[in-house]
Parts: sequence; structure tokens; C-alpha cells
Amino acid sequence: AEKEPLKVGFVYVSPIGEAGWTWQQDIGRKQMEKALGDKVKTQYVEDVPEGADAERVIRDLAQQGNKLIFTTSFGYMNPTLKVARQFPDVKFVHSTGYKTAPNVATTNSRFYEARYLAGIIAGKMTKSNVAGYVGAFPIPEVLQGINAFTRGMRSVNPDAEVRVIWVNSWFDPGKERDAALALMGQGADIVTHHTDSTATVQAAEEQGKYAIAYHSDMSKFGPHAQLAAVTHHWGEYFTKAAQQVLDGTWKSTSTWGGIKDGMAALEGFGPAVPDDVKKLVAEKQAEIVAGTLAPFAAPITDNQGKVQLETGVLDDAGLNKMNYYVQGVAGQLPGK
Amino acid sequence: MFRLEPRAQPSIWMAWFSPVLAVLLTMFCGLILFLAVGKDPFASLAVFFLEPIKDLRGWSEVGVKVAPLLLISVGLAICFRASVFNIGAEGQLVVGAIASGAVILYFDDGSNGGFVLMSLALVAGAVGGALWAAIVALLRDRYNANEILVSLMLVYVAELLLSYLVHGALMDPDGFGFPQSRLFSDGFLLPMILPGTRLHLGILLAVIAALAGWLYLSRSFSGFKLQVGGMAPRAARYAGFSSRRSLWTVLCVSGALAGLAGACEIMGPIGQLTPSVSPGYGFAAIIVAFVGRLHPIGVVFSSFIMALLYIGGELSQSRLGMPSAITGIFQGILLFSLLACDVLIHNRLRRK
Amino acid sequence: MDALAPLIASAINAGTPLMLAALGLLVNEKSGVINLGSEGMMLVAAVVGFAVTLQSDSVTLGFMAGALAGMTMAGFFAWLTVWLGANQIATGLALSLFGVGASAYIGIDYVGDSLQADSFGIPWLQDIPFLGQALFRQHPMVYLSLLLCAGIAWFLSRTRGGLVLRAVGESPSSAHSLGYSVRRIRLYALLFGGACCGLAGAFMSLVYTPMWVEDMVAGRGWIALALTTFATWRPARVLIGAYLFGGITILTYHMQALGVPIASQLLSMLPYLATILVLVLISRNANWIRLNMPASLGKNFNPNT
Amino acid sequence: MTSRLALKNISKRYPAVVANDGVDLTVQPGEIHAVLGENGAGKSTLMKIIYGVTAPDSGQVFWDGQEIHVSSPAAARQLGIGMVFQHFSLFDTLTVTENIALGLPQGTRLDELERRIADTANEYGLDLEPSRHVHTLSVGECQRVEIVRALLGRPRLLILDEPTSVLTPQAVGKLFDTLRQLASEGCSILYISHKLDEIRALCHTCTVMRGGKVTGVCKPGEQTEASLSRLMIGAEPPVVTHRPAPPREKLLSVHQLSLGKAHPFATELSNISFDVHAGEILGIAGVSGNGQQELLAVLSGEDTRADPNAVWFDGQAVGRRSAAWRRARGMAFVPEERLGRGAVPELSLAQNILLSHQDNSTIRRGFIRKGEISRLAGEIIERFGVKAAGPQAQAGSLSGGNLQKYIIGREVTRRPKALLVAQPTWGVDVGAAAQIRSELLALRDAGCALLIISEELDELFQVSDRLIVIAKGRVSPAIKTAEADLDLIGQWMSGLWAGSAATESAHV
Ligand SMILES: Nc1ncnc2c1ncn2[C@@H]1O[C@H](COP(=O)(O)OP(=O)(O)OP(=O)(O)O)[C@@H](O)[C@H]1O
Ligand SMILES: Nc1ncnc2c1ncn2[C@@H]1O[C@H](COP(=O)(O)OP(=O)(O)OP(=O)(O)O)[C@@H](O)[C@H]1O
Ligand SMILES: [Mg+2]
Ligand SMILES: [Mg+2]
Repeated sequence: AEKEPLKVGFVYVSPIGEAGWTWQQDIGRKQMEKALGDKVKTQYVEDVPEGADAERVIRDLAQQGNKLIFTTSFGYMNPTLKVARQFPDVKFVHSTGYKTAPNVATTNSRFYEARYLAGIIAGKMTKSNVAGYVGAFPIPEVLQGINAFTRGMRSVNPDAEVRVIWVNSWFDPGKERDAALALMGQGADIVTHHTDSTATVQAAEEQGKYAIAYHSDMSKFGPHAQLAAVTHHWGEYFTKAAQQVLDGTWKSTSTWGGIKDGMAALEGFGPAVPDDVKKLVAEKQAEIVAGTLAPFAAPITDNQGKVQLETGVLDDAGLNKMNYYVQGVAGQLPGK
Repeated sequence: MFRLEPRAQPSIWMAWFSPVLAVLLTMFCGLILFLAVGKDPFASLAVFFLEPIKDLRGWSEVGVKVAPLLLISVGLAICFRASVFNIGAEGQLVVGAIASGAVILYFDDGSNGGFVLMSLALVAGAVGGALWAAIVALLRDRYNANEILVSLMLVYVAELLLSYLVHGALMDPDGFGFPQSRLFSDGFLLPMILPGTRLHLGILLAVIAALAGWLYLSRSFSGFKLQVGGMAPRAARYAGFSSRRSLWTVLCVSGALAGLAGACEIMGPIGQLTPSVSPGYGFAAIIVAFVGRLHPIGVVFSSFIMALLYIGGELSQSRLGMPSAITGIFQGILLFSLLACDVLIHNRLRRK
Repeated sequence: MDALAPLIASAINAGTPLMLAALGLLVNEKSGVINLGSEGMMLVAAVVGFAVTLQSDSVTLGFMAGALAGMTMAGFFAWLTVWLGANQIATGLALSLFGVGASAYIGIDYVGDSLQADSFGIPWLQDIPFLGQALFRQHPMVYLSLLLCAGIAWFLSRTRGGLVLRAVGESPSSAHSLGYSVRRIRLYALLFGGACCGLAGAFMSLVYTPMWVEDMVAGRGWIALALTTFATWRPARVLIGAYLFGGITILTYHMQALGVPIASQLLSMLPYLATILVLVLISRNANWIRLNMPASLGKNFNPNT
Repeated sequence: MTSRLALKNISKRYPAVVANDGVDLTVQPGEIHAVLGENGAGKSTLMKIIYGVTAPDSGQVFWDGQEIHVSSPAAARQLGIGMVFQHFSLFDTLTVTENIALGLPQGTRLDELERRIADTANEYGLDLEPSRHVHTLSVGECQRVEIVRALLGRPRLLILDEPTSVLTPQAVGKLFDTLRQLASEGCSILYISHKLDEIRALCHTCTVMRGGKVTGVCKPGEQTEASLSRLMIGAEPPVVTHRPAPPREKLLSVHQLSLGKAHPFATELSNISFDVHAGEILGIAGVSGNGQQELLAVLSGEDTRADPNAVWFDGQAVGRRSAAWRRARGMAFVPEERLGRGAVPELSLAQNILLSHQDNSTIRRGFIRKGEISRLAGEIIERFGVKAAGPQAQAGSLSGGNLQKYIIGREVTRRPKALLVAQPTWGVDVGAAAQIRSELLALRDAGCALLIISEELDELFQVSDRLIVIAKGRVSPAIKTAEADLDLIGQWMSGLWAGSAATESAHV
């Protein structure tokens, strides 16, 4: 007899939109649906504020019979754990967090690997030796990106400098655009962003400068400007998790997948990128996949001159606690 | 067609009936809206207004939302009665949360808590909110600065302040740099009113605030004074009621209640300080206050309806696939309906 | 100081929506009506303008649609307050809340769509070193907003229409007994204000970002309201205030990019703190406010009682 | 001869009252026609109907024999109707020229208008400075602006609604000259008043109204004041007797009080001194807007900016004391605005008690004694014959006279040591006015010190023991009422008293 389809719920932090974090999550959801066909049935709630409401939404999904629930934003960590305690037979997967439970797994993408590659392109393409970075909040996840990007850039262009503006918002195109314009006004000829909208890429397009997109390929918004896009992909992971639940083999794990696992990528190369640069990037990417190149290999010196890592490669704990700018980033990390 | 004719005396009957009419009108607009997007209108409306309260847990979840809305709107009702338009309750809530969160994080050693420390945290929240509102009072009193604008600007400042603190001083040292505080230990979490639900002590505080607010406005001389100041400032001056004192009183009271709401949120359903402690309760409470006729008992009903709209909006997303924006639309329509229906208090409809 | 020219250019760009909205609100308030719904009107106009431009490929049509959307909402506000006598503060707040929800709802299909960001420039002038980049490469709407500012200043001080408007704002009952239709004049003023807020919202989604995202006006409608008081109801001061506010916002970004070691959250507070400070400085002199503020501001007038 | 204006069967109903009930009125060219009636008789409503401000519910208007519908004041001005409103329709922050332009047809050029204003002002002897802002003008000047505005429209019918209530007796004389000149040029004049002597002095014909109806048309010259009064109120005016009493100790004194403006539209007070004794009534005469409000605010404690020693009460310097403090020690006040100041319209009569009775009898431990305030309100209603539904009736639902009786009653029942009253009988019908004046006199006889500010000279002469005059923020020396006469007080009202600083610039 046909088995009941597995009901899978998703909680999104913003409207799905057409690019950005939630958009990529939703692509993953659709890929999973496609891969597993009528073995699964999905349901999602978008624009759920991080806070007291998230718990109710997650619980409601559990009560409606979803046996696997993806909570796709950091702020859902504690609500997820709370609900998970009440529904031991429901499996939860929380993105970007660090707490697990017997029925709560975590997942994240090592997109900083792709950031490092993007930095190489930027280092090769910049004329002014200044790149601009629009950041949302100074948290490790964002700092990993900034630092990997800077190290990649400096690996091919030791004079390069990265300037950062924090806009204190994941999603505010007006601010993001103003910040990108300010960076370009200060001489950056390549800008990138760790925020959710396409504003940075668009601003670069308008100013005739280059941009590295994040989350999704944004070449539609910056056909000339986009040099490449740092992206993250969830379809495979979602599919695997659902399949495991179906098979009864699901276990709580912490999955942190990089380029090798197909969870992070550098793609969407723009017409401006010359072939030799593309070739260089391909080589470096192969090294990363092979494990011979690590974006955060010692020595790591922060931009105040302090050595943060003397030997080896920065481990996951170190990555998770990152609270400094590496050499090459201008200015001081606020509050430090 | 119809024509409005002023009544010689405002209709008391209409004053009570108009909110009911407004809710009905809102439902009617909802029917049209659902019909327009091709949903079964009555089933959809049922999701909005009945589904949230179909069981005890539903009621308790509504209660969780009523608590902050009611606390804030009682304060705002008092404020607006005195014609002081504090629309920055959201900021006062945030600062209240910061203050009580800071107190908890300072004392919390993982095993303590209890009545005294918890009360201290609640009081800190109230004081924080009151101080934030006192800035508005000060600038209005000393420099004549418009309280609507100042209180509103301070909302943005408060939110940025919270963000600054949870990224810095109040951040969980073991939280991998993520912007949130430690989880409060159980001794600092408000006790539950209904076991097994999230309905916490905050609802009780809110109901007490409503009763006290009602007693204050209808029975106390101080409450009388500030209402006279709101209705007829010149009469208040004539009678020797200090407008400065009512300004400070109402702003501090409403700020304190908003701050208390903030404290209850972090000590209740959230359990820690995070960058977003409120999904806009401070603004929604303005509607609640007006729909409740600026009456501390009236706002009990209106905050219930508002909470219903919030949760109904959420459910209509997962059940009907409606977008989240629907909640805001319903809230706006409700207030518009009320404003339009209120015309009938002072006017009657006549056939032309 | 290479950064100065782009800073000025961005400040003007950022100040333009504020100025457009504040000019409209100024005309509203001159007639004695305060409309706290500016945020909502701007949002709805932003999404409507954006949608129309996407469909029609015409930015001009987008601006017109935005203005129309603002006027429609203002007309509704006028019906409630000017005809039905509803409380202006409450109605304005309702309009803002409704606008947030309605714009999000209308805009669902447009999130993530984007318009081609064009660059503009006034021939010849744009090539002047420094000044060209700072002043003459703006969207035409920026220059239109300057014309609008001058036009409103001229209208208020030099024309009979302006005189009547000021009279209505000062004493509606006197204006009524002289035979002016207070309600109609207030309606016109509100519609004009709505159109300006509409243009401001459309500017946000068509020029400033240019895209539609939920809640993208992000409090600028409120700032515009503060600007009218800031400017003591004078158009030229609205201009200064709007550019100043825009300038401070942009300046905080430049400070960050230069590595000023102050937390970004604290820097982001600056524009709001500056607004409060200026409000305080302006309002301190109660007499000054009293001479400039429309005396009937916020009070409804019913000709039948 | 066709009449210039004829009204037939005009009716206008407001939610609470019928303001005009089948009114007929005929005005001939060149005629000065009085409309006489006590407060609330419907005079202003009728005039607003003629001027197109208000639409009648029914009835016809004929202009030069043609039936017309005056749809707006602009249409009325087009026909040649000009109006000077009882409550000025001026705009404080605009200039004289701008104010006048607003009452003239579109397309009037401001520079040319200034010249025309000067011409007209000269022609009728009404000086004006066109570029001044209205808030800097005295009340008399404001009225000139209104009159010039009406005259610039070259009216064939000029309506003046109670124009003399803001003028000194001398200025009244001048106004009458202007009006006679206009009438001789063929302009018809509708002159609204409830002052019998004025109408007898000026008008050719008189229509008398009561309760919205016309109760008679007559030639005022052929009538006595008593007969007019019977038409107007259905009875002769009641008499109030004033018995002289020996002066007692000084209770309230003002000593060299000078005070700057609190806001741009206020009047500055300079060097004011006077005393009020127990058992005496001191009357303050003067055209309104000369500092009465400011003075009362200083005395009542609503304005506490004065020097502490500038005001003494019962042996204490009280210049900086709050209103509540003074009230607690035996002062009482009745402001001129009843609604919104003396009483809160939305609150019940009982609740309004709390505006002045704030002691243990009404408040216990911070809570209102609801029973007590209702009882008190009931007492006042009964003792003063206030027509109201009861203590729970909204203050706003009372008629002006009844509310005034209630407020006076509220203050009188507090048995104050000193009572300050502004315009005690403003807008109150003759019977109620007499009752109020008797109550004030009774209070005096009981030993209270009373200060009465009024624009009605008749009233002041009737009740005061001594009189002072306030003009341009200064006060004249006190004079015994028995020794004063109308001419002298009129002269003082223009600021012209022996030793006054304002002798040069006083022509109000
Ligand atoms: N809709 C309203 N609008 C304005 N004021 C109101 C409204 N409803 C009540 N009030 C006022 O608010 C205050 C409190 O009202 P409430 O009904 O609680 O008191 P009350 O009627 O005096 O007491 P009780 O219910 O014991 O008779 C009173 O001053 C009342 O006049
Ligand atoms: N706009 C209005 N709405 C309601 N009632 C009104 C209005 N205007 C006048 N009334 C009422 O109509 C009646 C006649 O008023 P009107 O002003 O015509 O009297 P009046 O003879 O001019 O009195 P006064 O001597 O006080 O000027 C009064 O009872 C008044 O309260
Ligand atoms: Mg009651
Ligand atoms: Mg009158």
C-alpha cells in the first residue's frame, strides 16, 4: 500500500522574494519536492519574526503533522529547541545555529570558501586596490566572509584593502544602496555585500563598477557589474534529510558543507572576468575541494597586528567565534 | 441617499455600539477581500476569528499576545486621554526589555531567581520604559518639542541601542558571537498561569493594570485632573491642575507599562534578550487604545481582538496560503471602521 | 576629499524623498490638517509606482501612478477627517498602519523585481569637475523637487490661493464666514499633500533603491513630518532640513568606511538624534512656533455647528 | 419704492433650537434698520442667512424686489451686501491688507488695494496702517479693519452685528457719524444690538426678535425704553438695588505689576496698582483686549510669572502662587469663557464641581467622592434656579445663561474671601443677568471682596462701589462710582486720564 507522504514544514524569516537567503532556501525546498516526488508534501510559513511568535508557528507546523521541520534562520534556534522537546518524534533541522538535540540537527554552508575565491577575482580585477563590503551585522558568519574575501584578494594582490560598512539590517535596500555608493565614493571599484537585497549589485551597475553578488546569482540585476556570485545551495541536503527520515535512518548531526558538498559555490561569472582569472579561480577551487588550500590557514594576523593563529588551519570553533578583521580590512571592528 | 445630521447630545448607546459595528464592518471587508482573492470567504473568516480560539492552547496563545498589548494600551489610553500623543511605546518596550534583561543577566547565576529577583527585573523593566518616556516628557516640558515626533524618533534609537547591546555588552559569551544574550535560567522566567501552555504571569499583570487604570481614571482625583487637561486645557489651567505634572505622569505611567510589557516578553515567551523583542506591539497598541475608546476596560476587549487578528493572520498563512501582510490590512481596516462608525455618536443618519 | 562629491550627490538623493513628502505635508498643515499617514501613503505609492513602471516600462507613468495612489489615500483621509470629523491623529495612524499592510500585500508579486538603474546628467554641467558629480548627475525628479519647493514658496507667499490657504489654516471659522469653503480647500491641500507623498514614495522605489521591498520607506514618512516642524512651515527650510538629514545619514556610512571606530548602531542613531536635537532647538521658542504654526493645526472644522 | 431687502418667512433650525421661526424683515434704501433682541434671539443667524454664510431651511429673500438665493458670502458681496461680524472674522498672522483682500473678489492687486484702503479710511475717518499684522492691533482697530473691508465692496446694504460692544462711548459716537454718512449716500444699514439707547439714537426703524420670532416692528424714536424692553423680553428689565456700605479692610492688592507678553498676541501689563477691600465691589472697565485677560490670569494664578510682591492677598505676597494654592486660601474666579475654561463641556455638572471645590468635602484620599459632588451640584442647581436635567447633565448641554448661573453658583457656594469675575452677564438674558448681579451684591454684603471686569458700563455703574479703567495694559486711578460719569469713563477707556502715559496716541 502507498505510504502516507512525509509532511515537511519550512519556516522562513522573510518573504520568499526573488533573490536572497529565503529564496535559496525555497529553491532547496522545491528541489527536494522534485527529487522525492509524492513521497513528501511540503508546507511553509514566510516572514515569521524571530522572537516569541516563531515558537507558535513552529509548534503549529508540528501539530499539523509535519514530521520534518526546517527552521531556516538563526533566531529560531531556541524556539526550535523548545518545540522539539515537546515533539520528540518530529525531526527538526535548524540553519546556522550551534545547538543540537536528539531530534534537532543543524546545518550551515561554508560559503566563506567561495568568498575566498571571489576575493581572488576582486584582487585581479581591481584597479584602485580598494574593495567595499556592505555587511549586515558584525557576527562571525559575516566576519568569516569578509575575512575570507580579504585573504583571497590579498593572496593575489598584497596591496588590496577592503572597507566595510555595517547597515544593521539584513534587508534594507535603501541603506544597502547608500552604503555601496559611499564605498564606491571612497574609491572602491568592486563592492560586495552580506545582506539580502540586490541593491549593492544594482548600485555598482549604475556606477559602472563591479560587484560580487551574494546568496543568489544576480546577473539579471547587474549584467555588467556582476563578476561572480557567492551562493549557497540546500536542495541536496534537504533531500538527503527527508530521505533519511523516510528510511528511519535520520540522526541529529551538525552539517557544515562547503564547495565540495555542493552547498556553497562561486558561479555566475560576468563577461568582464578574463579567462585567465577564471582559470586561476578554477585551480584554487580544485585545491579547496582537494583540501590542500584553506582560506583560513595560519598565519592569521588581525588588522591590529595581533596573530590570531600561528599554526595549522582555523578549526570550526575558531570560525564560529571569529570576532576580528584580518589584515587588509580597513578600520577597527566596532566595539573592539 | 443618506445625510449626516448632528445630534443635540452625543448618543451613549452608539458609543458602545460603534466598536461592535466596527468589528462587523471589518469582518465584512474581510469577506470581500477573501472573495476577491478567490478563497471561500466564510471558511477563511473562520480561520481568522475562530481557529485561533478553538481550544485551550489557542486561547492561551491569544493570551500570550494580549498581555503585552493590554499592558501597553492601558498606558496609552491614559496618555491619550490627557491628549499626550505618545506613539513611541515600542521604544519604551524595548528599553524596558533592555533594563530588565540587564538586571537578570547581572544576577543570574544559573540557580537563583525567585520572587525578589524576578520582581526586581520587572521593576527594572518598568523603570527603564518610564525613563525612556521621561526623555519625551523632558523635551516637551522644557523645550516644547512635539511629543509625537520625539517619541517616534526614540523608537529607532531604542532599537539600535538594543542591537548595539546584544552585539556587545549583553551578548552571550558562549554564543559564538551571535547577537543574543544568554538564556535566562528558569528562576527568572515568569510562572505559567496555565500549566503546559505559554500563558504567563504577564496576563495577570495586564488585567491588574487595566483594573487599576480604570479605577484611576474613573475614581481618582489625579486621573480626573489629567482628563480635564486633555479635554479642555484652559479649564485645567483655570482649575489649577498642572499640565506639566500630567504630562510627566502620563508619560511615565505609559512608559512604565510599556517597559513592563518588554520585561514580561523577555521573561516570558522569549526567555533571553534578542535583537527583536517585539513584533510591533507598541504600534499595534495605539490601535488597541483607540478601538477600546481609550477606556481601560474597553482595551481589554480590543486587545483581545487585536491578538486574534495577529494569530488569525498567521494561521491564514499556513492554512490558506494568504500572505503575512493580511494582518496589517485587517488592523488598518478595523481602525478605519471604528473611526467611521464613531461619526454616528455625534451624528445621526437621515434619509435625504 | 574625493569622497565629498559623491557624498553630496548621495545626500541630495537621500534628501529628495524627504523633501517631496515634507513639502506636501507642509501644504497640508498650512491648511490646518495634520496627516500622520505619510508613511503609509509613501509605501503604497512606492509599490504602485513600481508596479506600473514594471508593466508599462515608463518611469513617468510610474510617478504619475504613485502620485495618484497617494492622492487616493489622502482623499480617503480627507473624507474621514474633514467630512466625518474623525480625529486626525488617529486617522493618520490608521492610514499609516493600513499602508504598511496594503503595500506589502500589493507588492508580493513584485518583491525582487528590479528596474534598470539609469544614470543621468545635465549636458555640459555634469562635466564640471567636482560640481558636476556632486550636483548635476541626479535623476530629473531631483530637479523637479527643487522646482516644486520654489513653486510652493511662491504660491504661499505671493498668490491669492496661498493667502486663502494660510487663512483657512489659521482660522477656519473666519474663512468660512468670509465665504471660503474650508472643507474643499482642505481637501485640495490634502490631495496635494497625498500627491507629494506619492511622488516621494515612487521616488523611493523607482530611483532611490530602485526596487520594491516591504516597508522600504523605513520611517522616512515620519521624518518628513518632523521636517515640517523643523522648518517652521517654510519651504526653503524644508529643503535645508531634508538635505541635512540625508547628508547626516550618508555621512555615517562614509565615517564607517573610513574606519571611524564607533559602533555602527551608534552611528545609525545619529540622524534620529539630530532630528530630535533640531526639533528641540526650533521648538524652544514657543512664540516663534506660535507665529508660524497654522493656528488650527489638528483641529477639525464643521461648518454646520 | 421697492425695498432694498425683504425677507419672507425665513426659518432656520439647529439641532437644539429653532434659531429663526418664520421671520419677515424689510429694509428700505438709505434706511438704518435695527434688529433688536436679547441673546440667543436669532439675530446673528438671520444676518448670516442674508450674507449667505448659512442657508435657511425655508423662506424667501428678495433683493430690489427680485427673489434671490444667496449661495455664499461672495455672491452676497457681488450683490452689494457687506457684513461686519459680531465675532471678528480676521486672521491674526496676516496683515491688514491681506485680511481685507480676503474679503474682496479674486484678482484684487495688493499694492493697489493699499491705496484704496487709505482712500476709504480717509473718506470715513477710519485710520488704518495697511501693512501691520492684525495681532498687533487693538480691538477697536480690528473693527475698523472689518468696517473698511465691508466698505471697500461699495455695499448697498451694510450689516453690522453688535459693533459697539468693543468700543468706547466716544468711538461709538464716531461710528454713528460714519453710519449716518453712509445712509445719506443711499446705503441701507442693518444694525444689530440689544442696547436700547443706541437704537433709539441711531435707527430709523426697528425689528424686535424674541426666541427666533419677530415680536414687533416700530419706529424707535417713538418708543420708550420700557416699551422696547417689553417687546424684547416680554417684561420690563428687573431692577437691582445697590446699597452703599462702609469700606472694610484691604484684602487684595496689586502693587506696581508689570509683565511682558506671554505670547505674541498678548497685551503687556505695565505698572498696575489697585486695592480691593472686603465688602466692596471694584469694577474694571475697558474695551476688551486691553489687558483684562492678562490681569485676571495674574490674579487667579493661571499666570505665575509676576513678581511675588506684585500681588498681595490676605496679608501674603502671592504673585508666584499657583491657582490651586490661591483657591485653597479663599480666592475664587469666574472666567469670561464659560465652556472650555469655566466648565468642561464633556463632563457632567457634578464633575465640573471639582474644578473649584478641591477639598475634603469632595476628595478623600485622592479619590473623588461621587455622592458628595452630586449633592453639591444638586444644591447649586436648586438654589440658583439653573435649568438643567440634573447633576449628571453634561455642562455643554446647558444654555449660556444657565451655565453662567451654575458657575457663579459654584464659586459663591465656596464662600470665598475674594471673588474675581470677568464679564459676569455676557450673553445672559436680562432676567438671569439681574439674578447674577443680585447674587454678587449679596456676596459683597457678606464681606467678600469682589473684582468685576466688564465691558458693559451700565452693569459696572449698577454694581460697583468704585471703578477703575484699564487701557493698553495700564489702569487709571480708582474713582467712586457715585462720582463717575459715562463721559469721563469713556475718555479714560481711550487711555486718557490725568497722568496717563498714553495721552498722545489714544484714539480707540
Ligand atoms: N467613550 C468615552 N469617551 C470619553 N470619555 C469616556 C468614555 N467612556 C468613559 N469616559 C470617561 O472615562 C472615565 C471613566 O469612565 P467609567 O465608565 O469607568 O467611570 P464612571 O462611569 O464614572 O464609573 P461607573 O462605571 O462606576 O459609573 C469617566 O470620566 C468617563 O466620563
Ligand atoms: N451653528 C449653530 N449650531 C447650533 N446652534 C446654533 C448655531 N448658531 C446659533 N445657534 C443657536 O441659535 C440660537 C440663535 O443664535 P444667534 O447667534 O442667532 O443669536 P443672537 O440673537 O445673535 O444672540 P447674541 O446676542 O448672543 O449674539 C441660539 O440658541 C444659538 O445657541
Ligand atoms: Mg462606567
Ligand atoms: Mg449674535
